[in-house]
Amino acid sequence: MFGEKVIELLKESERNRETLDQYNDEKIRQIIEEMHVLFKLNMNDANATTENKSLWTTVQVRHSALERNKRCLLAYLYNRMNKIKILRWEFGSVLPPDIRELLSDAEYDWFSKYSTNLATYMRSLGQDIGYNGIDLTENLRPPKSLNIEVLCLVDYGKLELEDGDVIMLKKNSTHFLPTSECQTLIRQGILKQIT
Amino acid sequence: MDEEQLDLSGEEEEITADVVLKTIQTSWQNERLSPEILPHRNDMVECMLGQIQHMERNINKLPKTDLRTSIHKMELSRIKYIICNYLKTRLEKIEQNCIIIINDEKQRIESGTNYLTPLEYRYAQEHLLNIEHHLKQTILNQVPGNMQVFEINKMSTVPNLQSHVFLKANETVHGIVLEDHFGDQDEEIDLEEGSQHILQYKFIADLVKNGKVQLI
Amino acid sequence: MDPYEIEFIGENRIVSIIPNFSYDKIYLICGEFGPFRAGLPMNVPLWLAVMLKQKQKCRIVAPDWMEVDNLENIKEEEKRSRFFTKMPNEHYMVEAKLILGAASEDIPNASEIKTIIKDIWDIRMSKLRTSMDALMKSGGSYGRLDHLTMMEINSVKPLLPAAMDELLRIQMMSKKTTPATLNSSTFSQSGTSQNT
Amino acid sequence: MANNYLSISDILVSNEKVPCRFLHDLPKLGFLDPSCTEEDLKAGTSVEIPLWLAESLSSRRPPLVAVDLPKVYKETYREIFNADACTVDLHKLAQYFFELGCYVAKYDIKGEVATTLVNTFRQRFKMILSASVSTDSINALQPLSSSERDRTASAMASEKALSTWLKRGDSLLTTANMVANHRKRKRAEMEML
Repeated sequence: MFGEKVIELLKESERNRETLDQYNDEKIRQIIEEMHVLFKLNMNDANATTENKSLWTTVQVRHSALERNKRCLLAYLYNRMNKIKILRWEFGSVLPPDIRELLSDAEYDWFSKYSTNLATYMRSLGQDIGYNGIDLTENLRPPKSLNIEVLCLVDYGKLELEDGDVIMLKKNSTHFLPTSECQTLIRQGILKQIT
Repeated sequence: MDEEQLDLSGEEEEITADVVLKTIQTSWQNERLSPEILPHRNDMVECMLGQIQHMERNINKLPKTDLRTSIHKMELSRIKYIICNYLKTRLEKIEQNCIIIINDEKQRIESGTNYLTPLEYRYAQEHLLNIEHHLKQTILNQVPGNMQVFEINKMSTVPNLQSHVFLKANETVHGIVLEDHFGDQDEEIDLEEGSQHILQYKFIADLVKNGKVQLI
Repeated sequence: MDPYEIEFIGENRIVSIIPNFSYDKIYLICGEFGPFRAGLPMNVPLWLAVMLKQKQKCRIVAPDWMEVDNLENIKEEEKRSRFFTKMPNEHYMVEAKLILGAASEDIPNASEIKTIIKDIWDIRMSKLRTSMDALMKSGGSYGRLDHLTMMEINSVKPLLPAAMDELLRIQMMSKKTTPATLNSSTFSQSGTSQNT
Repeated sequence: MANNYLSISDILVSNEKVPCRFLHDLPKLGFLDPSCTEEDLKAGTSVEIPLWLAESLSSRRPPLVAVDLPKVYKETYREIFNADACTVDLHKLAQYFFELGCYVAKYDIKGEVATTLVNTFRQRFKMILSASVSTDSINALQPLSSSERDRTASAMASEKALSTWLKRGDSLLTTANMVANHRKRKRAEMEML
């Protein structure tokens, strides 16, 4: 009632700073329900303060608790939003199903909106001078060499290279590829750099 | 391929490609190391993008196995890294502090001293709308009546201008005042050309913007 | 920043190579280099030197400072001095690591040089830790760090600046006399009766 | 550490309990005092309540509670800290020592808490320095407070990045963090089944 539940929620997400947990729909619902209970109690007591003046302080205490709950819920959500943003940079605009499952529907909506805004921005970069955009999710590391040797970790299928060559990415096959064309696959864990 | 003389947005002053590159490099380094977003250098970025495009066209004319092809490609990938990282760093700051950045930017636009590019500004506004929409949808519209307000002042995070940064003086600057918050005694120091220091960003924020110091 | 990013910045330094091929000048965005004449020394950026070396197109010429006696002197000086001494250049470690990594056969006494440079680095790193502690004890709000190279400065991030930030925050918050509001707003009766 | 409305760590700090004395009756809120069997909380009762509540109630005009210092900030402990701050196990004693201290220092009119905080922080900095390069990191980390541990962890990370750089030739491109962590977690979950 006084913010204990919501703290459990936050401690949970503080423990797993590096990953995203399943959205805790049930707990959020309970916390919001408790806020409504507190609010109703306050409405009743606020109306009764004319008879019992000291109820006024009780109303103030509950109000602080309501504010606190609100702050905690927003912090929980905002923290997840920041993690979901990272998903866009690391997985791209299409999330693997097991990651998608961790998001609530509203969060998936946030992901899509974030993704669209980012895509619009990147597509417009350099448009004045005849570019059709720059993908900022590439070139994440200082370049060291133009080509690298990679090991394929999964059966991925065909990959068409810029020069028109098509190669087959099969599990455990190794390839010598242009760095610029395989960095996204490496980030997604499909290829691994060996050298 | 001839050395390019680049003409910047029709101004009289001509500027060579290597100077543009150095400027971008410096802006990138400062942007990475400063707590606040710095005035954009879109002129330089666009100029360099044009240069890259021009160079890529020329590379395509060279035989694939030509040694020069790989040298040029390597240089281009180095420059692309800087540009991408520079723009990405700015986006991160914009997202992080979008409320305060939008507020400050509104005033700066009026006085014609904007820090963001029009694209960045649009991105920031859209980002804030998205945040507000999601928080309302999930929490604020569900909580009891007087708790529903999106309190923009509370939500706003500000860059910590008091954070400590490392710098190198590009030229001598006298009389930097290290203000003392506790009423004891302000201290005054000189930054001699080439000297290096660690101090609060806010004391030298202007010097970063006018190029008298470089963050390291 | 990541050490590889500092390395990336250091790779712009100009070094000398002796190509084993001949070619006209090359016009890069960062400047023009060449002409390449087989057997004749010329200057190029470090990243290009390493790249050509990996393709076996050149020898890298040892920079002036990369020489045993000179480095021994630097090492002694560094040991003797309480302060940081001036290094041959602001990216000495990047230059050493890349050149000795890619072209150790081109550098006379490479393994000895490697050891001395590592010694100098270690002396400086331990001095750096001592100075950080001294800086925090003496006030922790300002420090002068002449002659530290970018890689060395980077190695104390985020620890040193973060500790200085936190110290300042503690000083400011704990000296506040008026109670902090802790993000609470004041309840007003009119507030409750809205939206009901 | 950002001290803002949406900061989870600041929320956890303000969840720490502080001793308070209620200055007014609080009808229906007897449950705030675990030892109270009545429905109402009487003026004069001393209870430990979370900092966020204490701050909010003491900042009202007139204040509803009088906040007292938690015991680690009182004179007995201050003497220990001032003698040698490095011998104290803050993890056991007060894991949010500095952060909580910043909030409660204002309830100490003489300003001695502030001085202790600053001195303790300065003295203990060398513990972080040595923990970040220690070969026995578990023992070196043990006595550190929560934020000291965070700071040590990031110092260790840059130490590690630097030594990898010194040893390795090229930087390898790697799987993105979130991708790798999720995959690790999935593997751990599979193994548990």
